[in-house]
Amino acid sequence: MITAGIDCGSKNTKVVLMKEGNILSTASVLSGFDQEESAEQALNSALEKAGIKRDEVKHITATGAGMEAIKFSNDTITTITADARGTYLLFPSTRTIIDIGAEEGLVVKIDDQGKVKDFGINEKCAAGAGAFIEAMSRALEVDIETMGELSLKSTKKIPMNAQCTIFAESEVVSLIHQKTLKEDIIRAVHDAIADRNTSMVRQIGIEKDVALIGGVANNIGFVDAMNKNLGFDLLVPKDRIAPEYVSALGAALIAQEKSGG
Amino acid sequence: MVENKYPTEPLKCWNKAKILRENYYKDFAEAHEKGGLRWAGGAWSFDAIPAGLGDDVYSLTGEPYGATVAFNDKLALECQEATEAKGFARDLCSYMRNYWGSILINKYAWPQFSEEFPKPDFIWQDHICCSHAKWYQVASDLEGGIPMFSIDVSVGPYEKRTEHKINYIVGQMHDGINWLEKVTGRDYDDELLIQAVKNEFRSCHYWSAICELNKAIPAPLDEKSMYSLYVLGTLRKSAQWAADFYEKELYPEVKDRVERGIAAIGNERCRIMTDTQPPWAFLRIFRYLEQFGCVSVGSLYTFGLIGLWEVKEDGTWGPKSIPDIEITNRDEALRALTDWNLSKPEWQHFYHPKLKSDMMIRIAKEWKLDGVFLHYNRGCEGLSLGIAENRLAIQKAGIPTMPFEGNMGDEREFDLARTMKRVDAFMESLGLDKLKQ
Amino acid sequence: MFEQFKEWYDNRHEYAKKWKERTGGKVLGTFCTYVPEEILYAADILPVRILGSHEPQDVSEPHIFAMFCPFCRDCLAQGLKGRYDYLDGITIAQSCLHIRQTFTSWDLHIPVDFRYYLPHPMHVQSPQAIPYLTEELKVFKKAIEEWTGKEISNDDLNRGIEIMNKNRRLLQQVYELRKKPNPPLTGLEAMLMVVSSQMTDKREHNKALEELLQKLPSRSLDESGERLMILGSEDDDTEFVAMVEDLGARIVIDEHCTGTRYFYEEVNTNGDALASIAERYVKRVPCPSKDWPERTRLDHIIKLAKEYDVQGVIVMQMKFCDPHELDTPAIKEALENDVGIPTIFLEFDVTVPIGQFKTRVEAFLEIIREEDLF
Amino acid sequence: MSNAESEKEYWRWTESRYTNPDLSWEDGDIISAGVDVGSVSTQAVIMVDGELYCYSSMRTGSNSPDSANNAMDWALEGTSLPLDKIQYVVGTGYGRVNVPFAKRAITEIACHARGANFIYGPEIRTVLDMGGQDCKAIRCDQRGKVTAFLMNDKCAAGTGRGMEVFADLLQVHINDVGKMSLEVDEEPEPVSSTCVVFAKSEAVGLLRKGWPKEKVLAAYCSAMAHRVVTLLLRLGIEEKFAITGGIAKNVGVVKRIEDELKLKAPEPSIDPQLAGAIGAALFAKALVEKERKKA
Repeated sequence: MITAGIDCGSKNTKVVLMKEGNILSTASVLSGFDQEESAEQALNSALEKAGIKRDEVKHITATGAGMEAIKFSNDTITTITADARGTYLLFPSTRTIIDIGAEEGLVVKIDDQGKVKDFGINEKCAAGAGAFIEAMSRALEVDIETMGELSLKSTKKIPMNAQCTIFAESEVVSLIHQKTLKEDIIRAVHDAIADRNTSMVRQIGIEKDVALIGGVANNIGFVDAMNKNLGFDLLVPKDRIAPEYVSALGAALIAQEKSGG
Repeated sequence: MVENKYPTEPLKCWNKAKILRENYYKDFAEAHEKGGLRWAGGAWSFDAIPAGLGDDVYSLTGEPYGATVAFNDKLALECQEATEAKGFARDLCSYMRNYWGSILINKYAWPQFSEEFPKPDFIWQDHICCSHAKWYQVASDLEGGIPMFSIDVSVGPYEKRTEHKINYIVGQMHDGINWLEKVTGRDYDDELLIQAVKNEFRSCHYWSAICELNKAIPAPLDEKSMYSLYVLGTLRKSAQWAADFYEKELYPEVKDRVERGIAAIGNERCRIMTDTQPPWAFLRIFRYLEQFGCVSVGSLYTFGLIGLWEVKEDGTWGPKSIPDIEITNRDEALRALTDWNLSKPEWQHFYHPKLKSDMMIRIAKEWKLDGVFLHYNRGCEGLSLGIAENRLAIQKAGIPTMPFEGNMGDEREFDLARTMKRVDAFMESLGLDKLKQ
Repeated sequence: MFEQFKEWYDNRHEYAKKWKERTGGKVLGTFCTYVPEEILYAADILPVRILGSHEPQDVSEPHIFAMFCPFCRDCLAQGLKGRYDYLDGITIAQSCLHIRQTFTSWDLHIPVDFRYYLPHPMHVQSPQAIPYLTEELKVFKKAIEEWTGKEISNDDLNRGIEIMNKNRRLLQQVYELRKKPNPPLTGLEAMLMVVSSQMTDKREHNKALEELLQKLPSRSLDESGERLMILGSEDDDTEFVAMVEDLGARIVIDEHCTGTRYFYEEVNTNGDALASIAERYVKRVPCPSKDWPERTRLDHIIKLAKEYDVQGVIVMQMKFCDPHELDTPAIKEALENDVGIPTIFLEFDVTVPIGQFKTRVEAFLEIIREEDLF
Repeated sequence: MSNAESEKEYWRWTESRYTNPDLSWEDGDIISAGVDVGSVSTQAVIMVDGELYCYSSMRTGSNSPDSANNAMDWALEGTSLPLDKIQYVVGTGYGRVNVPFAKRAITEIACHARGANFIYGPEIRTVLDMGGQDCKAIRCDQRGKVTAFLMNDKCAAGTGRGMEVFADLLQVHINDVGKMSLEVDEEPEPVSSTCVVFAKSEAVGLLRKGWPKEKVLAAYCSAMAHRVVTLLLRLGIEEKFAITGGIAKNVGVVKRIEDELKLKAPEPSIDPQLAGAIGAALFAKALVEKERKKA
């Protein structure tokens, strides 16, 4: 039986198609103003990749910030639960999940059954999230994809003071004025976000293993900063599925249960 | 539409409580017309003491007033921006900023009784939180000078009280009474004081007795309603009308609800408590909880701000017994009043979060709770003091917690949509989804 | 001339560890300047004031809600990171709510042998305050005696008082020199001097001060620029102070609890030692959390501004520090309207955006100077 | 901004330069210049005896000295004035210390007050400068000397940068944002979030609710206006009051500020974004005279 999980993020809409616990295909599109339309597009391209027809999909579960907008989904589930389910499938040893999306970071603690024990959400300030790195990549005129590897070249640790995403930009500009090496600035950016997120995780309490999911997990520079902060290595999805799809994966799994699969 | 598990019915004495509250603000506004006196101070001030000046002395307690302003979001914003324009920081106590704002824009939150903010004749405050005495120091500045007396009660936890600590407070009280006679030109009546002290004993005792009844399943009261009832104690705990209402009307009615199995929420299937003052402009969050069959049975805040408690023979928490003593003079009255107040649950965490964690864990067990909502309240540093440690301790005791940030009196710092999302996730983690309406 | 003080300031932890080895004595971490160090010196204990390190940190969040002041969180972070692992005990004298949490979280999570919360009157303007504090000091003294297993005699107390008083007297003498048209020391040097006195053995610090006072009067620095006062809660932000003085201004006086509020008054020994100590801590220039119903600190600030011939005042507001936030508007008004001294208000965090602050301070100095450009 | 979005640069305001046709530098006595290197824009202004001779206004690059050089070169372009004929250059703004040919740096606060005094006249007592990444409320005397000021650089709401982010989001050109925001029948509730990033997602939410762009812009402009008004109230407003900086050209924000204050800000005769550089150039002139006095 085939099910779909749709994660309507503030920036991207992601879809995962599953069949009996196996991932058939994934797809992602920029979240437009009409989220249902974006979800439709993402779903269709996932169907195309997997070479199956829409009516073969038995159950669709939506999650993420815009889940309410997806009228064609059978039901919805919060990101917290979706993350727990998706991550548990990938790494059953996980007890703490860190999910950093475009605008929001969250931590989920799960037990050995993958059940949610506790969670925390970093709200009110986007400085700890992906949007921060994007703003910085723009200020630095460095391509977002190359931020990660560049920062690993850095040999110097410099602190960032500004809390606000927009003002961190001006701090970055002043660092540039001071002729600071770009890789050092990028590292500082990563360290700043890593600090905010580690303190969010510590607030909930760290229990190993700890997994990192969400788009920002693709940024090796950030992962490195997190690892340094925590003093151990995070589990990051790569082979079976990319980290930004884990919430959608969780939704697809829940869709299977809901439809008795 | 799901069938309700339990019968529900509205509280009979609800309107009475509403009227008592309105009269309080009316009396303050009209005190001078009646030839009486007005004083302002905190909800924790020893209101039994000015009572000795006569029956025509009316008070305005700042915290409940600040909350009243918060209910009116337009007025609240006006007040807050007026204080900010004066150069006061936004992170200060939001009750205090609402109160100052009322002075600055000269608007009373009860325009039906007075358009203008009624200026008090004197300030009678106590001090345990950094903002207590300073609140009225500034208020006096803004009013162009009002005589002020404040009593420091921050002598340490109840369990560690000693003679010299009590002497320090009682000494200030005696000084305060002399001061009251001086600034009002009135003679002080110890009989009225003794009567007020006895009223306060009754108010605090019976409010706790009422909260204790909420141990029952289903809970006869939900916290949202309790807010409108406990408030009387924050207005004038030493008043005859407050004590009588709790002892003779509310307590019997709630007792009767328990006996007849009347529920606050018909579909109760999950019990929680909160912590610190709620974001007053957003009490609908409690209505939202009902969609999950979740009832908040109270909090250390609703139980222990006015209610006093003690451990009974069977080891459980019950209302603190009214002192079985003969009060014959001023000093005895003041000593009894001091000892009584020092046991206030909401005064203990000022010295160590552990004292609060223990009480909260006890409530969670005895009131049979499934979880605890912790309002990280940017509007009140006094009650948010140590809240992070409380969370760790409650978690450790195996009770799920849901922290959320907000502000009791400044809605700019509370995000309803995000908080509801949090609630969804928390309920999901408790295995509860919304009941089909 | 000030190298020794800087050395102490920079290597405070090494100093305390060496002190322990050298003397075999106990080191007690103190929170807030209301802790009566006289009694600690009487018991041959080294009091060290716990301060922050002005680095970003991610360890205090689980313990202290972020709406409380950055200083109290920075201090706790030092403990959680083990930087004070040599402490035998900690003690706090009751003042504001914020620093109290550092003490209680320390108590819960960082093992030390001795912990003492000293209740301290907030109503210092009440006649009841001195007798009450005297009683509390008796209990405190007893607790110390039980901990050290050594009785504290009256002579010990008087010795403790004299050590503290001497330090206060010497610091005062140095501060007197700051009244000169061109003070022989910078604000940064003064800060290092006073703050280091809170983390070293006062007897050693006194020696260093005596040597300093030999040379200092004859020392002459480049012409000082605008004479500034800094005021606020605790402040050991050397980076900021250096930045201000690099702009050509000179900080000539402070009203901080890491500065003058720490050492300004001596203990007047008349009769009972504990009562005399209590009197000093009740009558000292108060922390705003204890300055009510009258705002006695205002007059003191204006007195300092006049004595030190101040041209401008930097109000250094620790973010979220309510007691100070409750006084700031009154202070600004008193300085600007009553005595016509311009002020600038800056909000401080653990780390400061030095670039943004530089622009503000520069613009503030341009208000005071640059008449000839118009 | 995702790269896909940032390719369409709605935020990019038009750069400009100008030469005063009725002025020749040759018969001038004092030739002074001011260069304002802001975090978002850079202006170079050259004055002859305190009169505006020529200027340029362009976007700041990631390197201050270059930005200063480019602005100066462009300002002088088409004029016969060589750089070395300028007797004194004052640098101001974010990169003030990185202006190669400047003899001295003066803060943008002092320069904006002085510039506003030049643009709007000596009766200006309160200046609101809405810059790229901060917002300043300034009180000054009849000479344009600062007497007090307040700055908001904690949050980007109320800054040019914040407005640019919105122009991009709504795909409305930055120059049209203000006008468009006034095309609403009634004023909507201001956006609630102060964080630009969240204000953005709030705006997206409104668009999804089917709000037209102008209504969303109105909600943002009024939030921005309200924010700076609270800053002004904290400083205390004294008439007359004027606005400088890039946002001064945004009628949507300006009108809403005026409505909240019930005060009219005078129409600028010169591009108000030049105020900082003009002030700097006037200070440069004063510094030349000062040197002459000494000599």
